[in-house]
Amino acid sequence: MSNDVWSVGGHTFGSRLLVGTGKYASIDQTRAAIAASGAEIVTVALRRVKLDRTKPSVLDAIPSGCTLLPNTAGCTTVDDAVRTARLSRELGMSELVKLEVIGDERTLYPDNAATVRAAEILVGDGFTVLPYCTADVVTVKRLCEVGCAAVMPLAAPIGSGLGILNPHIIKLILEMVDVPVIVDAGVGTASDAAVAMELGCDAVLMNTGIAAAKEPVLMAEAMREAVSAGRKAFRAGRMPRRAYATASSPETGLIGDGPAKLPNSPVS
Amino acid sequence: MSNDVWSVGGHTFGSRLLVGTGKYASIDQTRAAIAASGAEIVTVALRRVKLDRTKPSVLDAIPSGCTLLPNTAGCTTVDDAVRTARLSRELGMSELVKLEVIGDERTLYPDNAATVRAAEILVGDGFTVLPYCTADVVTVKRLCEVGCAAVMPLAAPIGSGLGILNPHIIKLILEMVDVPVIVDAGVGTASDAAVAMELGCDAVLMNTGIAAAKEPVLMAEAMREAVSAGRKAFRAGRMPRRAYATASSPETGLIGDGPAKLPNSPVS
Amino acid sequence: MSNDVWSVGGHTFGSRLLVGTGKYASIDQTRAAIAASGAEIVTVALRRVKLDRTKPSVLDAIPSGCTLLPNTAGCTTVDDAVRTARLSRELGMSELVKLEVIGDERTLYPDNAATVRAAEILVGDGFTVLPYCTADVVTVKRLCEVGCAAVMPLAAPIGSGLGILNPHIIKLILEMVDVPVIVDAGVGTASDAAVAMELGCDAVLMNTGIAAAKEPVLMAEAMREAVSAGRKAFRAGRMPRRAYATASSPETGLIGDGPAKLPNSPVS
Amino acid sequence: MSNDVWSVGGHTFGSRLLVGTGKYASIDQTRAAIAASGAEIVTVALRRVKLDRTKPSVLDAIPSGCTLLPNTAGCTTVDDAVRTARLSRELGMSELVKLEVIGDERTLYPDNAATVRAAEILVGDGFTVLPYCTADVVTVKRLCEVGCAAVMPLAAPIGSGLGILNPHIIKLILEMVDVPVIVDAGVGTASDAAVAMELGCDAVLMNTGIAAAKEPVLMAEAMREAVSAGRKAFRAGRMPRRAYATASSPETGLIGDGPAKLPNSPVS
Amino acid sequence: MPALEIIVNGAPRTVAPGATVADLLADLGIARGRVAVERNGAVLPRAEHGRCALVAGDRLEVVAFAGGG
Amino acid sequence: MPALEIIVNGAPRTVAPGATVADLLADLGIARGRVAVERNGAVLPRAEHGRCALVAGDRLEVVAFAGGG
Amino acid sequence: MPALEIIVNGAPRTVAPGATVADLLADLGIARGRVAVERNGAVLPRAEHGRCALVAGDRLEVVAFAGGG
Amino acid sequence: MPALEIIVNGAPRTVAPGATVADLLADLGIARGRVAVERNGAVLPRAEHGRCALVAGDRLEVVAFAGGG
Repeated sequence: MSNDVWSVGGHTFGSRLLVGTGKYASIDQTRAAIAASGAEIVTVALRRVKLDRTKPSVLDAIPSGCTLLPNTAGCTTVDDAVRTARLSRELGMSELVKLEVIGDERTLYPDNAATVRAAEILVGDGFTVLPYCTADVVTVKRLCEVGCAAVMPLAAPIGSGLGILNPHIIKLILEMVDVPVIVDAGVGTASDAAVAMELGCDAVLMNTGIAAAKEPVLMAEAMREAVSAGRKAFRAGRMPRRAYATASSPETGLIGDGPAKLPNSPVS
Repeated sequence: MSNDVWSVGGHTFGSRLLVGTGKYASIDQTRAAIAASGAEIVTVALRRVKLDRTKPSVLDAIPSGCTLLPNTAGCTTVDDAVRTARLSRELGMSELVKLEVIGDERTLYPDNAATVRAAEILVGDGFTVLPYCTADVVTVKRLCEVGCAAVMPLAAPIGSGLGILNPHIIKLILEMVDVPVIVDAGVGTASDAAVAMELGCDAVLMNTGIAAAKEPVLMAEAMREAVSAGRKAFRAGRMPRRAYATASSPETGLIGDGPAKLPNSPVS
Repeated sequence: MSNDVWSVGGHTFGSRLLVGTGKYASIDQTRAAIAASGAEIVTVALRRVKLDRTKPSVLDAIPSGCTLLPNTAGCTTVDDAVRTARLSRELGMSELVKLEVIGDERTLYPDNAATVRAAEILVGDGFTVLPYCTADVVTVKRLCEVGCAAVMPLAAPIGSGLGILNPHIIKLILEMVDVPVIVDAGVGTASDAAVAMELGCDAVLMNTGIAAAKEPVLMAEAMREAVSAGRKAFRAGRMPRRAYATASSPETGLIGDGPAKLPNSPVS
Repeated sequence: MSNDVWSVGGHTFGSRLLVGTGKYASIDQTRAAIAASGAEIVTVALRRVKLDRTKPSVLDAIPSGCTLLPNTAGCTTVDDAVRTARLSRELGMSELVKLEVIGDERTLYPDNAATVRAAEILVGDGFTVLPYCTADVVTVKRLCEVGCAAVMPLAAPIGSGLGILNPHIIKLILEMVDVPVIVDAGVGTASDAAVAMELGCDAVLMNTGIAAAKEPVLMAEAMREAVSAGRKAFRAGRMPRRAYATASSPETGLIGDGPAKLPNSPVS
Repeated sequence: MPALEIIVNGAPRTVAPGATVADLLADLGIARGRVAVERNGAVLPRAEHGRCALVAGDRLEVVAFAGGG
Repeated sequence: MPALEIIVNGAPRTVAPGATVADLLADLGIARGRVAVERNGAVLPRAEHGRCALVAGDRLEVVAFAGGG
Repeated sequence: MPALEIIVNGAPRTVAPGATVADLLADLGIARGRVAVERNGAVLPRAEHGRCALVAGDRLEVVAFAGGG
Repeated sequence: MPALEIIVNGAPRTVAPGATVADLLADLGIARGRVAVERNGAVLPRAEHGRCALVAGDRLEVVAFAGGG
């Protein structure tokens, strides 16, 4: 079990939970939640520095061993996303980028077509691109064709907590691509994360599901365990579903007057 | 967190996963799976000894610290269930019993009315009764009235692995009773267990979900983590579900020519 | 198609929608909704006459061809239910009774055990008993054993509109009994009624789903069509579910330069 | 009610069920199923004539009042789709086209980006374009921007019969666009169609759901009723969902010794 | 002869000696066609309403159909 | 004058010099009412079938409606 | 004195006159630590196995724990 | 020589003639370790901050990491 690792862009990870750093009440809470999550990849955003005052950097909240995954969140054009990615690389000294090109404000749905174009540019530019996209088989194919290192289909709208709204399409995507599939967005509670992993996803990325819980640090721990549990359940191979009950043991040997008439213990 | 314990019949437990001992390939596998599950309560059945040969006892598979929970599985009458419980007490030196009175062979659904009568007799007899029942609010009320120490509604037919078929009714039961609610039967994979705990159940009992996985020991570990994850998620208080996306950070500070036009990083 | 009828207690019906008469804004609305529903069986309750004033009777709302199905709604004991049924028979000149023995106030869940006892008495008394019960296979078996003419498992709590919360158990019941299975309670909208019929139920009984709609008469019409649609879909035998898409026509004959390279029209 | 019509591209329709003509056993069955469906819009494909023999045309199966909706099924490039649409217009004497540009063979998922480009060309060419697309809010926005007369998001893969896999996203789309939303592909049985209409869709298009039923003509009738039922339920405004039961009538007036102790008839 | 005390639908009521159930219903202004009567726990068939004389302490239920589901 | 080589629905075919599209369709036994013709990538309106003389190398698509969804 | 006929776990068995439950278990090769015994429908506590003499017609259940859920 | 007008993070700003990007950051009190700079649409590598003299009309973006998901 100790060697159930996964890789993206030449990096290898033991944890299959990626976490964001937005929406926390404080840097301290961010730090505690990341630590509790056990995440080895942590997303950050890029924004203009406030020119007038200094405040603690989000980087202070991230354990030293973690891999930074800068995003292009908020970008709505190919150009903005590419420029943002390049600035992030300059800042983070790493070629990893979570590519987001948003196409709709209310749902924060990606503009898949623009995302494919931006991905192509960034891959050409040497980036390891992890694109946020809808769970659309054709978009996912295109993203792979242009050289993305993983695909990150959304499970539900960003920050909605609605869970895996369409598990079937996630399964179709898993059967179709060779790169890691990371469910990104929509996970609201631990069982959602477990479901994603049981489908066979390589990892799960979340932020609001942890940060907007009443107790984020405890939820981070829950998510860590849920991702691990779901992964192990996937590897262990779940029992087949059956329409009827099935008793467990030989159906003899119960107490009773004549020939044993009761089955042995049916199991729960 | 270390003190998130629960109690039944005067016993206190840290683990919220109860496991059965049926359907394993061997005593060694049983032992390894129980150990991996971290369970502190382990169910066993009672049956006539084979008079002709000795074989290893299921007890050899159960870690010494565990609490035995004998069941009356396979019994179909009040009388058989009561006699079986009494024999189990004689064997196990404990007053705990998982009461099952089966009313239908194909679904292994309990006979709720007979279960209530048997429970009443056994409570009068000094037993700590944990009855298997359907998720029926009236039956659950009756079981509490006659003094059961917990209620164990089924999530789906025994051995079916169909998961929590009706979460709503489990919630109604949780709001209604003061004793622990233990989901018994139907859990097929890790996320099912997490869902049960997120609903607010006190514990989950399973057997086939572990024993009939392709790799039972790995699944036992998955279940241990899933129960813990679901419990922590319940305690942490999940984020509210939202129909639309919600960006995370102040919607200013993005790169761009004029007034910042892009929101900061919406979180996943 | 014209002869897709069903029978209960020696009566034969073409409509598979049974409707209640409670909760309407007026007798006129009740009348219009019943007419629009096409129902041939209409439930009524029994209560003490107000001694001080006369008001229009619910009977004025019921088309003359309809069969009255008095209920014992609100009764919480075997005795009350039996007395109510007998008074209803005296009033209605019919042996039909919808038996309800309520066991929990908040959920209006039936007391299944008391329902079985009351059913036994009423059957012995010559009634045609249609009992409201939970979707519990053992209770349903007992109700059949004591001679009920149909069983009426709830789909969700009375007046909740939550739909068919556990279709699997309804299917198990259908496979198990010979009398008509009528889903009673919980239907909130047209598709819920269609789902019940597609499972193979013989009929659906509803009241709040129609009466609490914004436009009850239009909803009554919707329910009539939905029950009919669901029944026809059940009889027609739905297509098998498939994980992948399937094109419809021969995969040749598309325009293009060389050998036809496109499939003919895949169908939606 | 008689005036609950809808319009697309200047045509007005009473029926909200659109049907395909593929996969039937015979022209006679096609004709009977279309008639039973009550559809006023019927899709057809375009393919090369067989040069060696004459066979009955699919057009013989289509009632004279129906509007033909030629599709570009099977096309995988913008160019093929545009050429196919133009040939269809020449054949059908109508500007309507169901635009499909397929991007993946196994799932028959559309290439949304290519679909947008083809739609733009065809709209410029005077077509009334009804594009098949994924349920992706951004694609749908683009299709509206280039002038499509409706959008036709898939509910599940073509020919899969899996039903409305993600109702939430259909609702988001409905809130977002002004043109008709027609669910296309995935409907497997009557309740699926009703669900689509209850969400607020303007119409439903299906083919395999009818043609691959055991009795297609009966299923066509079921679908006609289900679409109508779902539409009426949407217009009627369904009752609110409630977690608990709600009794219907004044809670007084039951028989009993003292003050009336039982509620009047709770309704189902 | 004193008036009789009886219970009708859970409330005390006084009727004249010798009054029948039919008399009571008439008194109450109730059309007999649409009510049923239970006397001391047993249904009193309509045909006997005119014959059945009330007795002190009788417990009557007079019921009709109402809207319900 | 030699016969012309053209492509019809992806397959090579020979037609007489001077033959029109209408001639070809007649040759093929195809009722013109229910087919549409594309010539070298552009729709050839029905009205022109009789006027349009085929040229060597022409690529024709002759199509009709078929069952589809 | 003749042997006694008893029923053990649903099957007939013969034991010597005067034999106790403990004797029977020893005969059957069963370690007493892990079985419980019911005699004629009532549990026979372990402490009494050595004292309880079997009687013709006794119905015994000799049970142990087994795997179950 | 007059001061230069430039745009920093979308807002106009004046810097002294000859000032470099490093000078500007120092002026703004920004630790160079945690920011990146884009000049006229292209990233300006950190190594060049001290060498790159600002020119009138320059558009700079000075950015840092922030919490995000």
